[in-house]
Amino acid sequence: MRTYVLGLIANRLGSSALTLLIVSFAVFFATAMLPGDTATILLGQAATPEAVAGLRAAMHLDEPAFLRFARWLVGLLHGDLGTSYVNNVPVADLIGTRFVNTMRLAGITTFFAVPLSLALGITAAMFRGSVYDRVVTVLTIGIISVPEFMIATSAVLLFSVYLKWLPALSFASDATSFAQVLKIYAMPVITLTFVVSAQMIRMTRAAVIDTINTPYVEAAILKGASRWRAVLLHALPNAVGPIANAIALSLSYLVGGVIIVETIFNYPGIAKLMVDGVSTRDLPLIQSCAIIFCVGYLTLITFADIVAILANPRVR
Amino acid sequence: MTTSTALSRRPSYRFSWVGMIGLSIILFWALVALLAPHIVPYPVGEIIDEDYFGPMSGKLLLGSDYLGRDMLSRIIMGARYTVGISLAAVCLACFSGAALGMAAAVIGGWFDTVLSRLLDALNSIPSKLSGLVIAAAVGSSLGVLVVMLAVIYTPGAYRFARSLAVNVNTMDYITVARTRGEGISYIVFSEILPNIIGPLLADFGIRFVFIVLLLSGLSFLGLGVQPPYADWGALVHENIGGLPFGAPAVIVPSLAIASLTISVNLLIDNLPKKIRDRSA
Amino acid sequence: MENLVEIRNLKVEATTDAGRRLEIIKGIDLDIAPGEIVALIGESGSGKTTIALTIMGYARPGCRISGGSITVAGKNMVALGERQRAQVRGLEVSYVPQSAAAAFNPSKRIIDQVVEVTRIHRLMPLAQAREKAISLFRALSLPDPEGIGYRYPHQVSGGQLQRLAAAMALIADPKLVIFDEPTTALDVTTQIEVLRAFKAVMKKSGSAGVYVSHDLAVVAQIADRIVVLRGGEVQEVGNTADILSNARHPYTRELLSAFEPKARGASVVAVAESRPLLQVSGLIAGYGPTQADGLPLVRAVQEASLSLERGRNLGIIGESGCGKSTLARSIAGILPASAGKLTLDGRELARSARQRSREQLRELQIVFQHADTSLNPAKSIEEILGRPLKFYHGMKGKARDARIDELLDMVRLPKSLRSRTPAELSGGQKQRVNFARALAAEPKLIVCDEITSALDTVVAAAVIDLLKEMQRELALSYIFISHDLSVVEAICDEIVVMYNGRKVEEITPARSKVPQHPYSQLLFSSVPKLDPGWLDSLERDPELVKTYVHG
Amino acid sequence: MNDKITNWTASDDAMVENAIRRGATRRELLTMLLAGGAALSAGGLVLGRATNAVAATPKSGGNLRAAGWSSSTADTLDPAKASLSTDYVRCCALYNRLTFLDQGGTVQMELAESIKSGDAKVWTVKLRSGVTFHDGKSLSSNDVVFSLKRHLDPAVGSKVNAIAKQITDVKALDPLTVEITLANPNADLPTILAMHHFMIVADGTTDFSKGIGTGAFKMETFEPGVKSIFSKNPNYFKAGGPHVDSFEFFAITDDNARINALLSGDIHLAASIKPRSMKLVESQPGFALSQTTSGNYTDLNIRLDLAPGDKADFVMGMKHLINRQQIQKSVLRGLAEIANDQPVPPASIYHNAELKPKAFDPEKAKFHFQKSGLLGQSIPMITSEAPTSAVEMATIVQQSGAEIGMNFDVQRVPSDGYWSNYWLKAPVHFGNINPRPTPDILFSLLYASNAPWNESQYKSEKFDKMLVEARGLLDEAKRKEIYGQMQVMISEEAGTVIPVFISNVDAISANLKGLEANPLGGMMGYAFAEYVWLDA
Repeated sequence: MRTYVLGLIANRLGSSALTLLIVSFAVFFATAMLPGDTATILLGQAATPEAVAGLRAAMHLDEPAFLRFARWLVGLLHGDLGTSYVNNVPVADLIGTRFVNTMRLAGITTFFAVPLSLALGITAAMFRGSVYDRVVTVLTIGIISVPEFMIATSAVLLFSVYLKWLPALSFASDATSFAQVLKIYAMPVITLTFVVSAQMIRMTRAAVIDTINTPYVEAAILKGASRWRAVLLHALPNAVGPIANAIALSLSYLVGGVIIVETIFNYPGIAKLMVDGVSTRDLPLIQSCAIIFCVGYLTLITFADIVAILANPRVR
Repeated sequence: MTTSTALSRRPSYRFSWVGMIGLSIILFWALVALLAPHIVPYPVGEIIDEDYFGPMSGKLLLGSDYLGRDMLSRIIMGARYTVGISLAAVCLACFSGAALGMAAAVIGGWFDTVLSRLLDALNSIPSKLSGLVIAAAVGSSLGVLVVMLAVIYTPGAYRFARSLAVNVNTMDYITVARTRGEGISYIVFSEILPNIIGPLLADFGIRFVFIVLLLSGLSFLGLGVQPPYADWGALVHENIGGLPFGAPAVIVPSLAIASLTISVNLLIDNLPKKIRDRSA
Repeated sequence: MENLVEIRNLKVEATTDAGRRLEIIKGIDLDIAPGEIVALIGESGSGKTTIALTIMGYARPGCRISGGSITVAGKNMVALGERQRAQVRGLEVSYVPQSAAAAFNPSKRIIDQVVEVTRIHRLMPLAQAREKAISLFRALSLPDPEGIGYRYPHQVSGGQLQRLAAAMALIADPKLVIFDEPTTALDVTTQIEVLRAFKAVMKKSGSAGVYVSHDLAVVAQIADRIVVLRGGEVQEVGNTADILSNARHPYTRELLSAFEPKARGASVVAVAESRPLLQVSGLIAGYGPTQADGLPLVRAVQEASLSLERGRNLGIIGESGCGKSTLARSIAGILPASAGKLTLDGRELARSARQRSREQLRELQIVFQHADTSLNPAKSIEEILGRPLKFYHGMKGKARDARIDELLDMVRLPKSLRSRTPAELSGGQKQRVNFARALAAEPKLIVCDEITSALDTVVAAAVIDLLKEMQRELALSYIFISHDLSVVEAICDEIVVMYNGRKVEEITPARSKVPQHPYSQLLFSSVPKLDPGWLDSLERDPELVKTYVHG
Repeated sequence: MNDKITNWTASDDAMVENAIRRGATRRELLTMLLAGGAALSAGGLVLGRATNAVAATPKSGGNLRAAGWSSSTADTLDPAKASLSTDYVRCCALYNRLTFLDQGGTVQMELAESIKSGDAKVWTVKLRSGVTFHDGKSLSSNDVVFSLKRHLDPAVGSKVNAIAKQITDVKALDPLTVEITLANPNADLPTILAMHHFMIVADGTTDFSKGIGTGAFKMETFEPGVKSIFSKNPNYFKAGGPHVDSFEFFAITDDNARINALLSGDIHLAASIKPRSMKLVESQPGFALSQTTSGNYTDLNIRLDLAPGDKADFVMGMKHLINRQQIQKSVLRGLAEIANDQPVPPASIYHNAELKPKAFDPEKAKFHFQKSGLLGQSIPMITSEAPTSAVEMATIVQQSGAEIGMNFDVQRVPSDGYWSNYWLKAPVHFGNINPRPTPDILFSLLYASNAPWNESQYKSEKFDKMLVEARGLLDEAKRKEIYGQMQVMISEEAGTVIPVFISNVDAISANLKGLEANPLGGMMGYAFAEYVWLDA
């Protein structure tokens, strides 16, 4: 059995590796399609032909793109993300702190969003059809249909400009004490929780409802179990698979999807880094970011799958 | 039970009032979108108001935007783009996603594996960023926008449809169809699709919301509909400066978006049910 | 002494998706004395399960107890609030579900679920509860009583699960245990073990029981009193003996008559040439990765050889896991055989359906056990029947409509069903449609895989009659796969007994009904008889049981 | 801006500011205001706003936090590469130039003690003595030679490579004297050297991540695309030195976010806010707007060498079709001065005041389009968020075009890559030109036949001759006259439609003092950190 599970997991990891490769190629071709090259863009208004030529030469941009990509890929296998075209800093250094920031933001958001979503989703499922349920369902839709920047800006206006409770910007570096971390992260976390939770709530609700109408839950109730016991101890464990999957998908958004939040709260994360990369055609940077997003996504999905596998004794 | 078969069975439908409301709002916006050019009070690009972020008034029913253009006209025209683009994109995404997903489930084997990996890869790149890259590469005309949004949301639809189809695929009636010698397309569209259409529609609804949002998200990144026109998301964004004054220029389009997305989902959650009433 | 359970004028109503209320239990009176075992018998939809559940104050979603009273040990379950009801459930009244396989939570260890009642009602410390559970396992003659509880539901066989479910119900020494078709899903040989176990523990515990079933023979073995139900109304009540010997109510007689052995009239279709219609030789089929020798890892069918002449019927009998369904599937080409030769009407058949010609596919049809999974729930009956007509015979419009009516008529279904979906049909009706679809292809051979085992006895009997009739009219041949001997005897000219993937014996009822092979004997002897004394009097060679019964 | 004053626009503010710069007396100002129709009581108010910079005594100490509007991983501390406002701000904090321009636009000496030349061709620069770099090394002529020569090396990728080309030789005569030789005489060299890119770095510097300069601040941390923190340079050569102890600078790209950060007290200065945001800042007490009317402009470029621009009438039509007043009033909310299709701003002493802007006259435009035979055709017009307000301007042109049956197909393209892919390339597109200190630089960068950024491909030998001639002249009056003619030529012949000069508006919190306007751009020509102080 144990080996079987390990087999399954190995299988997942294998396919993830394949996906990674596909992504790196896709990203390469996408970026290769981008018009304009780094040198021209760096020089901006000052892009006189000779200046461009000079800079290109200085940046080894005159080599064929595929060669550069291949070199980068090989480097990647040795754990080297390459060097940024734009400022000759190792991409790893550029990403380093920002990656940590992104992870921290994602982590804190998860810490609040997931329990909240689960609670709402499960209760909504338990009292299916009730007023409470309807309110929750409509609200979730309502909330996801408000543009992200709208939520963020409103939050800032309310909490920072008028109430002056929280800072309008969140500088990861200022976080010294725990209290401060809360203060600094409050705003982006609130925004992201709004953005991310809705889908998790919906899926949780659906998954739990599926398992509530099963004979074994009925059996539990006929054993005299309370509704709560029946749902939490009998329905929920069997809904873990789909719920984990939904959560993973939603959380993957927190890795690369938070560009708007990063912009509005001036939070230095990788999403913004990649946007910079795109606008400066800094291929190594773009590719590295893309790979990171992909890895993040795959890790979450794979993790979800593994959870599902472990939660289900039949395949265990 | 044969007793009840005697009495006539004209198929009757049950349609909850919630669904009704949803439908009517959608129809309203659809109508607005269709008639837009004929009902706009002012040209979309024309600057009428000296002031900006003007309040609601008899002259400008929904006030003016950051340039002093008539908000009502802009929202009416915006309906065209938001409704049009999102609908087109979501249809494209859900259709291709579902088709591929079901095919993958039915055919299985390497076809399934490769396709799943490929779309996983596509899915793993954050939507806004891929949007940014695509738009930077091929510009952002309407066509490109629709295709882009569709491409971005196909993997999700695929994942979902596939997971549903896999379960249906194990049913005996699929085996029966196979042993009858039916082809893939028949099995996919005639045997599987009718059984998962419900969940697919629900997925369609939520995906529609996401696309409307991504559209506004893209406007934040400076992509989207060409001026002087703008989709609702873009309207919210370009007028967000009016938020502190509660200017209708920012409130109204937000409400428009909410009303549309919510009603789409209300409708889909409460689609008219054909009454299958078996006595006993 | 006053009764443990007193049901007075019980009414239960269900809400249809049209929002219309309709009464599914129409005023029932029922008494159960302490220690008495009462059987509720009737076909599906007769409301027997619904009634049983109301005793626990429980109604399935969409249903509600709309009238009457149910007094259990002095408490009126109808009047009680949800909390107080929960106090009764599991403690005073407990429930053994129809399919233990479904009723056990797949993600939790069995022992935890068995002792859960004691946790819920805080009866005893965990350790003590576990010991009690283990002693019950022993009483229910389960193998490895100490260890079995620590497995997961999917790791034990159906028969064992059924007994574990009983243990779960008995752990709190309830005054009343409700058995809901507890043995329907089991093989006959296993069924005996389970029934015996139940009977023993019930006697020991002295608690009363409600035994819900559609199988008179089984009920006869265990019940003191029988209540015959139909359409939510009591048809007849009486002591087991009386009911069996002199039933007054016509419906009861109908039930009984389903048990009279119907001999297969010698095949009416005079077949001039005796060229075999289907020949199977040395067929090997199974699952799992292919091994070096080109054969699958798990071989469900080993070296099976059959021959069937036109107009005659072949029965394949055996218990779950004996490979009979696998055999059927590989004949149909659904699961391509990995070795062996198939010829249909002289022409060789490709092993995989994919390689077979449309004509060959048409000539050999298969009908599955579960009508509700083999009919597409999203399609109307006419679509379901119309497809093969169009697919094989290119029929369209009027012609097709006419043919669909014909088919419905053939299988004795009213035309008015055309526009309905399977969900709106009863089990029997579904199975008829399922069969009609096969007929639509105008096949030479129909493989019937357990097509009656999901049906009530009466309905099943009717379907069998239909099959015979069709055969007379259309010169069909059947391969009839079942675990139910009586059904097979009723229709087949030859009977193949399968065990563990191998064909152990071939019997021709016309000539001799006495099986030679020990397993066949065991199998034949295990079929319950209407005689109440049958179970107790039945002698079985323990050696045989050890070798062949794995329930 | 202030409800007491009815028809008072921000451009009037600008006028007052300019007047103050030119040294007008209080009496003159008041008469001006009255002419402007403002009540006396209000006059004081406005003056209060415009002059708060000039008065008051500096306080020292405090941590200055300011936000620019653009920043990326391309951020650099190499003055030669500096391209974004944020780069300029950082460089100004870290380095010094030989000269700089004061708010009046006149040249002042910074690292140079004097810059002299007899023929405007060979220049002698005397350096200030006792100036030290942050690492303690003292400034010598070699540093200057190195710093200037860098711009000639293509591999460096200097932004001013084109301008620097006229420098044929730089050599150190002694530790504190440098001799610069030009290809042709150019009287503007002192002004040219005041450009940000010509900042002086230490000899032989290759790694610029340390930001070692002679400037008012030392670099503490520098994270490209995130933020940079500076600390006061204790031994700064200028008397008084910077007032604040430390200075933190970063960019908030989203306009609203930037303002909200200011309003919530997170920052003291939000640079270059959109006109549409002024209402908000004004509605909040304790905040002010600082306006700079520099030479920045967004222009509509019609390439004369491609259709439709090859038809002179089309160009003329466009110049009449563009509604300058509306752009000034609606798009820029008055934060602009009407321009007359030529790049020399009114603040400049060389500005040709006789040259009047073309009136908005759709009929006339229609006539010209008719003549060019393009009326009723669809003309693609490329715009983007990249050039300030270009999208709004495009829609306005589009609208007035629609009214006379001229149909413009406005194509907004992503701002990233705009400069490399569309600017200078598309037949009809928008551009944005940052302020340049002298007409000579403007003309040689933008309008000379061989100009690197000849936006409309304007080619005129006469113009080129005049340019060279004027460059060499040391006689101011003569130069002014020639430049005047050249401005006329541009506005009549070139394909660049320059509707307005855009004022830059920085929003500041009231306790930020000492901020003045500067012709080199907003934030005191990006050098504000050195001059401002924080009032408790």
